[in-house]
Amino acid sequence: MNNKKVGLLAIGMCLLMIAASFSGCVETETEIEIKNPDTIVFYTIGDPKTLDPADAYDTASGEVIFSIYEGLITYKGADTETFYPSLATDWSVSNDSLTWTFNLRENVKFSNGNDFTAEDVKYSFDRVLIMDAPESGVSWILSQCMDTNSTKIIDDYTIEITLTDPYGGFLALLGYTVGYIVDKETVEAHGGVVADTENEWMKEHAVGTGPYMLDHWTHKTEVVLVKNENYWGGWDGKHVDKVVIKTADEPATRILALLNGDADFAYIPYENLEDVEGEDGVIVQPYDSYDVVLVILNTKSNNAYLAEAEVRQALSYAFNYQSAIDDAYIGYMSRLPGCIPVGMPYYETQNNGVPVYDYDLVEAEKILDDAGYTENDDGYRFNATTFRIFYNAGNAERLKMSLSFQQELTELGIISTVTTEGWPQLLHRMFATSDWDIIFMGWGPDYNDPDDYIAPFVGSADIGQDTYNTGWKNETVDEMILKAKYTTDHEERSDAYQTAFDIYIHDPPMIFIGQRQYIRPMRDWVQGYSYNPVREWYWYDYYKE
Amino acid sequence: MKTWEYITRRLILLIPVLIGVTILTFVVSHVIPADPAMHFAGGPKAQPETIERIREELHLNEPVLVQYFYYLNDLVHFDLGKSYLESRPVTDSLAQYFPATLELTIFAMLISIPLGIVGGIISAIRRNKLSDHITRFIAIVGYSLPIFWLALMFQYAFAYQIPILPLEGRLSIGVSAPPPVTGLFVVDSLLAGDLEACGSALYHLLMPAFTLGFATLALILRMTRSSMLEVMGADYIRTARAKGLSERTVIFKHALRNALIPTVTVSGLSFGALLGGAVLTETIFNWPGMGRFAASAVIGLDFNSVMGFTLVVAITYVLANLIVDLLYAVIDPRVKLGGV
Amino acid sequence: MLHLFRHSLLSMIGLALILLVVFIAIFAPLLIQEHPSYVEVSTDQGTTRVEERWDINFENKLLPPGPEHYFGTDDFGRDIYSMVVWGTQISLKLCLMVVLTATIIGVILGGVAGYFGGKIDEIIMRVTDVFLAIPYLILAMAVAAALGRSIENIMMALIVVWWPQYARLLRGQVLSIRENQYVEAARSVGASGWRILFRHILPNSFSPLLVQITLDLGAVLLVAAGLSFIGLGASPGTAEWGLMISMGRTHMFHAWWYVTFPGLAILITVLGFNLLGDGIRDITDPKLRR
Amino acid sequence: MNDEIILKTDHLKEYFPIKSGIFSKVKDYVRAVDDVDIYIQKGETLGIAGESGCGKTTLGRTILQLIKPTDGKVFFMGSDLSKINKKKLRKLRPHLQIVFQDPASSLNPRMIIKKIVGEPLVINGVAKGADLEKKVLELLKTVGLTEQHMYRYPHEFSGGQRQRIGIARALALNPDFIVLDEPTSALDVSVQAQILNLLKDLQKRFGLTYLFITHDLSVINHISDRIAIMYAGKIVEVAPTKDLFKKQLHPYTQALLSAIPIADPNIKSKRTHLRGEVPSLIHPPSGCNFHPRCPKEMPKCSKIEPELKESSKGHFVACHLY
Amino acid sequence: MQLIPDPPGKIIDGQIFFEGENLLEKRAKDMQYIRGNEISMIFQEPMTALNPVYTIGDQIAEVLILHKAVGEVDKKEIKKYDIIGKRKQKKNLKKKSIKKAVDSLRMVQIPDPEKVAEQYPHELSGGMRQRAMIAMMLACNPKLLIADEPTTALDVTVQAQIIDLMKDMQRRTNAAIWLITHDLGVIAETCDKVGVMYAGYIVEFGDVQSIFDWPNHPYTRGLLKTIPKITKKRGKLDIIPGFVPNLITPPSGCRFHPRCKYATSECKKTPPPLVEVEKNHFVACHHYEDVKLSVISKYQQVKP
Repeated sequence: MNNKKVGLLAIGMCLLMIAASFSGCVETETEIEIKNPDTIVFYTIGDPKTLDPADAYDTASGEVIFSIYEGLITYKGADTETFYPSLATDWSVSNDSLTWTFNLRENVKFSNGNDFTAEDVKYSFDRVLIMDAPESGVSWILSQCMDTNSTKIIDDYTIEITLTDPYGGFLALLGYTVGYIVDKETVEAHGGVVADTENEWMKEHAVGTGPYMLDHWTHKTEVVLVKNENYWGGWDGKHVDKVVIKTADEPATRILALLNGDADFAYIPYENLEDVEGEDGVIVQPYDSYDVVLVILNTKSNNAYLAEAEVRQALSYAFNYQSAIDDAYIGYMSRLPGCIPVGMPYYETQNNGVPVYDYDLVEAEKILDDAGYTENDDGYRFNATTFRIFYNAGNAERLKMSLSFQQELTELGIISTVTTEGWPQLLHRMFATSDWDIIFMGWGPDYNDPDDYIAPFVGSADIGQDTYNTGWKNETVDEMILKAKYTTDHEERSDAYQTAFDIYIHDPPMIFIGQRQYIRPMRDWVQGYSYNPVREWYWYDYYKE
Repeated sequence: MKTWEYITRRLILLIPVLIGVTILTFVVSHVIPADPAMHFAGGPKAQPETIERIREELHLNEPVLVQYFYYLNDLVHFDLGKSYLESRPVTDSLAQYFPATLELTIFAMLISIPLGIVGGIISAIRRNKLSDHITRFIAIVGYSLPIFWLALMFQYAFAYQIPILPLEGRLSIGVSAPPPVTGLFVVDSLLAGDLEACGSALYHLLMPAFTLGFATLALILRMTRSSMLEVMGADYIRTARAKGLSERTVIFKHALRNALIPTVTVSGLSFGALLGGAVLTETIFNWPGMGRFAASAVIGLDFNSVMGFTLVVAITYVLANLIVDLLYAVIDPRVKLGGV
Repeated sequence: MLHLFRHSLLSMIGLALILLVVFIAIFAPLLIQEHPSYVEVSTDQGTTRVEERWDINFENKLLPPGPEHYFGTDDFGRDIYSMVVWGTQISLKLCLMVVLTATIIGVILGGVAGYFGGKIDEIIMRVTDVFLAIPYLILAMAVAAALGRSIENIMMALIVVWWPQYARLLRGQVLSIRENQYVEAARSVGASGWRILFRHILPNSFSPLLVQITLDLGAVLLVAAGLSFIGLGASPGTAEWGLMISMGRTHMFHAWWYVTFPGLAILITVLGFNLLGDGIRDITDPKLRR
Repeated sequence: MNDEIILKTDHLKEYFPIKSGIFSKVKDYVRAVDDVDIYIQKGETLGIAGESGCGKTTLGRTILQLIKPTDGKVFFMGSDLSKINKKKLRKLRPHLQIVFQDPASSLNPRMIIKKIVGEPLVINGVAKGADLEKKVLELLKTVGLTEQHMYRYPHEFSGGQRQRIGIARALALNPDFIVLDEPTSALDVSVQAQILNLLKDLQKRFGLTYLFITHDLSVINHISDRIAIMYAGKIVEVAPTKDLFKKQLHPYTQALLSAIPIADPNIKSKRTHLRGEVPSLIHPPSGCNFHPRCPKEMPKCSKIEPELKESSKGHFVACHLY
Repeated sequence: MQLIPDPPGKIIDGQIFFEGENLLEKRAKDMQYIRGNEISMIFQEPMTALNPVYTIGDQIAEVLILHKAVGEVDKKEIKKYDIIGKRKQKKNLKKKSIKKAVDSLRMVQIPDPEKVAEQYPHELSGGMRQRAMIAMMLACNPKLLIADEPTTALDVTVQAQIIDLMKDMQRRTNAAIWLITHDLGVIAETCDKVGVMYAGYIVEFGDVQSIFDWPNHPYTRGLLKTIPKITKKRGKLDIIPGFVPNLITPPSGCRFHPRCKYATSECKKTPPPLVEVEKNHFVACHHYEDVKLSVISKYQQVKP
């Protein structure tokens, strides 16, 4: 064996390995047959936190609970406006909007064979209120207008709910998982209801009236649902027997699963959409959402410059919105005019939905120069103070926006650092320290009302808001928010929002970036899919063909 | 010293180590300015009362030392606290993830150790021949490769381009897990007589186990090769030849058993490396084991989980080394248990 | 020394690779197409540190390799070739710092433990036992997570993880070298403990230490890359190889160059260290030199 | 040679503990040196002979305080070495030196000869710089090496040369007393003779006192004035060399001497055969620890330990026969 | 025995005759048959020469199974794939050969041979190990036993036992013994013939008596004189000046010449041939006559 041969061999091996790894740019595959025709497989990222409807507040948990449990009312298809009967066949409301009467569906059985009655309804609502899920705190949704005296059993199939306060969104609450009905007998057999304590059994097990029942849930692996033979809606028509929701952390895994047909749906990050777009058998369809993308600014930071409105205005001009849309969200985002997302009621009160700020470095410079924050000899403003930008670890879009924003700030003569931190660390920083200036954030809807956006964003801590601890406060804005919340008059509400907008937009506590779109890449053999932002993933509707 | 005496002694010595491990991880996890209570309570949307209540429950308002004693007290009662990423007791999580990692690690060893030994022998007896150079080169590349890169490449090559192996997971879709006895799917499915599940489990194990074991394979190959070379020069090999034994008998009977002694040690040590490597391998192959759990716990600063995980890994690792030492005494009669 | 390598082709290759990497690291500023700029920033602690910045230009994002960009560009439009070359310096600095610091700590503690024995030995060894009972990637993960994401913190984490190995190695060496008669000879002429440790024992444990150091330089690089991969690596925007792989892995299917070149850089460097370490081992270990 | 006693041991004992059990309790001891009384006169050579594992090397080290004795005393020029503190001991060190058995391991492979030989001088602050170099050279010349050897490493030397270096190091501080621990057993016969001659020369020149430890009785015969025979940690017989070779009293000594093959085919020796082998030092036999192998064993041998008694002038023996 | 590994060692030239056959021309298979069976070998360090992981009994039984096939397995009776049968046979065979091994241990006077057969080498003392080694090598009654420094690692009292044992065994088995040693005492006591080697060459060869009485080579002479003897008077030892040369660059001509007081220019150039100076006494020296004379003169001085 001479030395030359070894050398050649070594180089050969190297090349071979690289070639083997990357040669596959040429597609040779033909049409794939439908894989697992009786099963829907969804590859996603998050594991559910709990299967208990009284406890669930995160998307991943909702995805599962929506198909196992049912509420009194429901939605259909993509329609978010209309309430359809579910466990209640019909309902009526008193004139003072306080007392609601529901007639319940008869002959409904839980998946374990127990009968569904009014008893279960009362038990479920009271359970949410008594248990008051300490970890998620989701019970606030019901406790806004209900207490344990609210629900009254009229007879086995009639129930009456008396609200503590009139509330326009009451039916919408019942459509959320927290209003879903559990089997009293099952819960009582497994720990019952203990005040301020979660039911550990219910977290891992589920017995509901919905079309599917839980086969098993293996944490960080999969949730498998199988059809509930007792389902009152029946199994005529086209449905699948089984639903598999798989958890996969690596995007590559989910991409490959979708491409080779193992997955029918897959969660794919924005920057990877191009890997599946245009591939045979894959549909990439965006849907509008109310998920907003924000940058919060700390007005009580130990970097005192952020207390100045001009500085925050300048920062709003320094943000490259188009680049965020095109490069971070690959085009799947639209501009956000103010607190209220486009599409939601009253969004037009915000400059008719046209954003006030645009990317304009010249304007930003002018504002800063006028305010006296000129560049020093080294070309730095603010005496070379460092602006600290943060985002939560693992968020690729926010990373892109942060680094790009940092570069814009450098252009402006502002020094900045970008740091990524884990959630608990970032929360601690945000709420317990003043060691932050700029954090990239997001917000999703709890229910379809502008109050869910404007109040936490620009309402001050004095009215129990300021969710992001920006320290921003304006008394008029606070007043307008409260006014809008407790009025039912459209005009009045509209005016209040407009007044608030005109104030906060020129003294912005945050940079309003955009509303991102949901993308649900899926195989083209999946039929019956429709996107409903309030109740995603209703597996009963889907089938494969 | 009797074997049981030795084992007891080692197990007793394990206690201070484990206490040390808890102190170490506890210190590490409390250096960091984070607010688990708020995170627990659901982030910015959480109600202040909820946060305060959780803080109380977790004794977060107490001094660190007091917190540590709470932790130790719970630990004695086999309570490792609650994972706030999974919102269930850490012990439950570990009970689920540990067998998966154990299965993966065991199979990684089952693949890497025999292959490594065989490769090492071939390399040693064909010293400086072509096959020696090839095996050595593969070995040295083997432990120079970032394991996650290797995993991604394997996945891309064998699950996508040439789809002969499953992409991820422990079982195929449609195959249900066998009733849990040990938590190792291969064993459980055999116990249940479910050959389909067993086959599926093995099929899914192949790629991740090989990826995980590749570096170990390389290590064992090198170790076997060099100890084999050393042993082949020993006097008793000369004696064996002088007895007129065939070369085969000399190598496989007289040389191999002696050469395996250092290999056993390396295997024990590599167990730790495998547990560490499992973090990366499991993440990529979507293996629901402790490694992936730990990775997400570390990222999410779920320190109860991290501490529980570290404790279990430390116990496993130390026990593995104990087993190796016992094995050592079996292979090498000269070894007396109890020598420090 | 050099002539000893002649007998082993593989270690020659290793030496060549390392020389190449060191050359690249030294002359990086002359080799690259795009240069980072530097900004002095202040930290929470009130200190300042210099950060490196690479120009972002989304218009150039994910360009394939070509004459303009030898290794293509990343998703920020930055030149991968320049960053990989630049990363050589960062990576070498990282592994050298980690291994040398760990060695110094380990050598002192291990030497003291081994030579003086008794209670000091007990304490030091029990502490190393604790550290060694946790696989190092896992411990490094925990420490890195606690310290936050930056190269300096990764270094700290790896040092915390790495020193016990050296303490253990050195203690073993000391215990075996202590048996040599020259140590006894030194004692019989009245040499003090420290003198024996530094003049007689440490110089003689140099070769196994050197082998270990060389091999560990590669190992450290791999673990650092692993940390980056999980998401605990350098702060974003740094030209660190592990971070580049970590960021590039989501683009693996449509921009193969993004992960490949930093990956190859790691492979070549680690391979070089391993081949070299093996070579040194073969040279210094008379048992294998037949 | 005069009658002044330069070194004396008094019930010297060196036990090494053996730990075992769950809590590493000391279960037993290796009785390497068990109750040894010897004395050495100024200028003489006392040979300690015995088979491997009998504790003779440990005895040498214990005398030099390289190992702390478990019990007993060592008097050197009047002071008790086992009692004095470290500082005083260090002061006395120059007077007591040792030459080791294995010249390969007794020289630090990473030091050049100049450093090795000069180290004692540097440590004790005897010489520095050019003076040091001169002294080292002088020492090297004394042991038959030259200037060119000064800057080489130990591995560049042959076994015999290395042993010369070891001797040079021992001589550096002008000692009075040197323990020679099997200095020739690792050497070729032809080289052994050179070293033995050198040692004899040096003794004459510097008036040295030697404690010569060896297993080779022909060597000890050649170099010693008196011989002590050691068996299983104990001294069984001490006598002037001539006396011992003329008449051995202890059965063990008799067997030992008769077992030596003589390099002369004309002399056919008559052997005393010993049964069995050297006993372990952990559980030595009761009474006289030679009794299980002794051809002249008596009933009391297994019960009572014999004392070392003077049977004729200067001839001591520990046996119930006398 | 062709046990030197190749590489690095290689037999460059020459022939080895054993019972009239040249061993170097034998095939590997035949050599394996000869080794241990017809020629066997004992090594210096019984600790390292015995495999530490097998019992003494196993190791002896192995040779027996290999060469003597104790109670030959009847291969015809067992079908090819009858694994159980084979295993049974094998077990039987092993049992028998272990019994034989115990016998041979008893032969070398090992007390309690049954127990020793079950022990591992490290559990035995040096003398016992060497006995076991001898038992192993004599188990097949070889015609030639090569003993490479068999007693060097042992104490004198044990050495004496082993030498006696070897003599005894020789008487019983009638094997030829080839003893390699540096200890002239052992040679004088045990050997019939002796060859003296210096730096790769046999410099003198002959009957033990004549070599010790009339050494004809200056090296042999020096060697005999340098040894301190119990029987001799004390005084300064004669020495051979200089050091043993290394074999990579040996001195030219007669390899002993740099240390030889008789050396002339001729010695530097030509290596001396081995010549028979008297019956059964060979010497390789250009000046053996001078050496002889000086020895005689010395003797005359001693015994006037």
